[in-house]
Amino acid sequence: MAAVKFEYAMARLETIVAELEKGDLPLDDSLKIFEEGIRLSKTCLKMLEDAERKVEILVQEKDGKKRIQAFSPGEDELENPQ
Amino acid sequence: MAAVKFEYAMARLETIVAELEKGDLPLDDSLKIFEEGIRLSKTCLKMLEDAERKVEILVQEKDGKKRIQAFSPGEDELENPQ
Amino acid sequence: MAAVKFEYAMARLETIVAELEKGDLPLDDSLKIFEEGIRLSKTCLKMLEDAERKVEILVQEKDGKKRIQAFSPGEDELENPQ
Amino acid sequence: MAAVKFEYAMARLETIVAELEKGDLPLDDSLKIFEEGIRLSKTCLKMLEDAERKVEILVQEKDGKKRIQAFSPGEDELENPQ
Amino acid sequence: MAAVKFEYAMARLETIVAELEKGDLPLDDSLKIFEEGIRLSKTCLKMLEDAERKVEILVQEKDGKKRIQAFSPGEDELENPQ
Amino acid sequence: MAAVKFEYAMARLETIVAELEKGDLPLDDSLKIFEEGIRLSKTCLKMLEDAERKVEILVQEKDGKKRIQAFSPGEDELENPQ
Amino acid sequence: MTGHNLALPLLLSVSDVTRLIRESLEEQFQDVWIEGEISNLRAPSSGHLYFTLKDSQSQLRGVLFRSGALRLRFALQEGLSVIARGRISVYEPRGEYQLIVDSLDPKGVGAFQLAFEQLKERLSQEGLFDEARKRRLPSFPSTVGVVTSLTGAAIRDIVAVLRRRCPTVNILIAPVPVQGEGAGASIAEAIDVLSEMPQVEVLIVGRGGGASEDLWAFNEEAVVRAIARSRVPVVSAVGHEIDVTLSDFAADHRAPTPSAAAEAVVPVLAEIMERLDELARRLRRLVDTMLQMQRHRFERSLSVLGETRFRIQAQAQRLDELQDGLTRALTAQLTVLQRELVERRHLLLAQGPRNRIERFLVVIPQLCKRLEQEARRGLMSRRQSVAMQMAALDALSPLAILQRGFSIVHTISNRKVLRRASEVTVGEAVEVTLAEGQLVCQVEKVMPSSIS
Repeated sequence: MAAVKFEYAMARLETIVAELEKGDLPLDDSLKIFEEGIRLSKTCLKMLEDAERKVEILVQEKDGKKRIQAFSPGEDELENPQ
Repeated sequence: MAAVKFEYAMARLETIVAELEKGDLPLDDSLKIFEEGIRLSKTCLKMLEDAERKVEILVQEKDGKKRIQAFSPGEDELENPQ
Repeated sequence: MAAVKFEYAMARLETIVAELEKGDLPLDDSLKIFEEGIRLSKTCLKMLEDAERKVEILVQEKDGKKRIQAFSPGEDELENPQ
Repeated sequence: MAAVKFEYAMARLETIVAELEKGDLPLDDSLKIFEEGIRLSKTCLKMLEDAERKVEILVQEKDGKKRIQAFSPGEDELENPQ
Repeated sequence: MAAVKFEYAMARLETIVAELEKGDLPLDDSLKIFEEGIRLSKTCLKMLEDAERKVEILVQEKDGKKRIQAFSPGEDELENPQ
Repeated sequence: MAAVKFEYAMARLETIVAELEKGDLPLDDSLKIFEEGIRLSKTCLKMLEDAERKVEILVQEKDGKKRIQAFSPGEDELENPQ
Repeated sequence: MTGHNLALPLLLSVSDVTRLIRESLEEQFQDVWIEGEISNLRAPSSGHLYFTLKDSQSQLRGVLFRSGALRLRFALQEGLSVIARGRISVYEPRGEYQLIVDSLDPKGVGAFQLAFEQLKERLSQEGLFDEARKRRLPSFPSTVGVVTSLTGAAIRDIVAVLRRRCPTVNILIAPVPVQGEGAGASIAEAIDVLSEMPQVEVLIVGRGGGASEDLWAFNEEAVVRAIARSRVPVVSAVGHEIDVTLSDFAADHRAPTPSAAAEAVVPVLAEIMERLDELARRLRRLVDTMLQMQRHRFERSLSVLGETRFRIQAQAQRLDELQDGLTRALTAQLTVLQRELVERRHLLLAQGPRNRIERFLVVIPQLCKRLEQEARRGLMSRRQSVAMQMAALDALSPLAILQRGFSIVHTISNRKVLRRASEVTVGEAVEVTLAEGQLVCQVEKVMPSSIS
């Protein structure tokens, strides 16, 4: 997912919609960018669905090395912010 | 079909229609362009129907995928390497 | 028939009718141009009927195709390489 | 009949009537031109009747064709190569 | 008869009558012209009757033809090649 | 008789009457011319009678012919080739 | 306050005395240095700053006019101890004296403040705080790095807001002490580490509110420089809104609170989804509209094309008319000609020789009749003439004497009428004519003398 930037996809999708809105494209070009738009919207949706939703913490080991580990600090605390 | 632009065909068709509407063409000329118009209209219709079908397929595909994705996100990614 | 322009024939026919309507032609001249007029009108009628038939065929063909297209778009394309 | 112009015959007939009206012709001369007048009037009548018949034939021929065409357009075209 | 002009005969007849009326002719002369007058009158009458018959024939012939033509135009044409 | 003109005879008769009226003629001369006068008058009468008969015949002939002509014109023409 | 002031007139107006006091004060306090604490600070829109300098016992009103205020290198704050330099004057409308400040320097915080100012000045010279360096935050980062303390409300607030707004975002926390000895170095190191991690797209650096000394770590040069060199955009969130640190100056975005920082870093996922949905819908609608439009355009052309048939039919109608016209015109001419012919034939028959013949047939018998009459009349008149002559002859007849008894004797031989007896000889035969009849006699005797 990292390779395809979600933002880029969204921006391109917006551009495509704007292009189509101008309405001065030839039929086959319209169809082409429509297809691209459909694929982009699928990609975006997929990116969102594929997201991992992790909360991690960078921990310093005794040897000074740093390590990432999952973090669930008092879930209660996170879920109920005052 | 790819060689004939829909817009070109439509523009020519509209020119023909305008010519026919003016009604000052000799009979055989109007027959000739009528024939051309009929051929063009067939071409245009075909292009339009192809486009409509393509849109339909793309849209259905999208919706179909969406539903499939909801159950097996991993497989989907393998089938559509973007 | 191709050599005789429909419009030319019609114009000549109009002239003949006008000449006859004036009623001051010698009888045998009147008869001669009447005969010419009858022949012209037959020619014109034939041309119109041919034209009508042609239009009919083209239109039917178009409508027929349309119906065929709805069932087998691929074949249609092969039969009409434009 | 082709040699005698109807109009000439009519003009001559008129002259004859005028001559007879003047009444100063010798009997045998008046008989002669009366006879000529009678013959001329017959000739004229015949010409008119011939003309009428011709018109009838031409018109019927035209209408006849028309009716035939409506049923067998192909054959008609072969019979009348114009 | 052809040699004797009707008008001449009539003039002579009238002269004769006038001569006789004058009454100064010798007997034998008057007898002679009386006889001549009688003969002239007969001649004139005959000429008139001939003319009458001829007119009759011409007029009847014309009407007869007309009636015949109405029933058999083709035959009529063959019988009267003018 | 032909040689004696009626008018001459009448003139002689009148002379005779005049001579006799004068009365100076010897008897025998008187007798002579008287006798001549008688003769002349007879001659004249005869000439007149002849003439009358001739006129009658001519008239009858004319009227009779006319009546006959009405029934058989052809024969009449043959019998009187003028 | 010299004696000669007593030489003033006994009665002074308030203005006069106020003016005199002002002149007197201004003369004596032209340039004074005064130490005190700022209170009652007011900053109206004019740009002038009004405040009260106070110490434990006294207060002095002061004003720093706009030009001086702009020259200040720090923000004037309530309770700040300062050394002010200026002159004493009187505000005549109120009769109040006040310090008109020329320059103002902080006092009390002393070294910290000075260091802050010096560092700020230096880093600013380096361009670290330039607006141009500030980067746009990613609009939808997949992973957010957070540099803060694990204890305290800040991390709680940040994680809660991030999860609430955008449940899909990954959060990577680098826990650091945020105050006390070594805090700055830890923070700077954490920033470096996180900013170098490829998945991190944006950093939040900060802590909750506290005393200004507690926030000091975020003014340290190491932290400020770490923020400035971060690979990814940094959002600073130190203390409360009023707390200003150098980190705030260096960060790409300054958030007033940690919660605000979390809000600035991620969008609301629901909105994104909605936008995505909307785009997909619009995409579909646009294509449908375009296809419909083209279809409509096409159908219109097609229908006009279909009208070609009507155009041909119109021509056929015109042709029919012409055909009718053709036959009608010729028939009309034939009718006219026929009528003319009939008229002429009528005239011919009327003017024919028949009349003349009939006339002559009348005339000739009349002539014949006249002929006959004349012939008969001529004969008749002649007959009358003859009769007349005959009658005359009859009347004149020499034989009339015979009726009276005379008779005529003439010789037989030469029929000579005898007048003398001597003319005959005896024995000669003579003829005697009587009134009626004749006698032939023989002469017996001749007697030559007359009977007298």
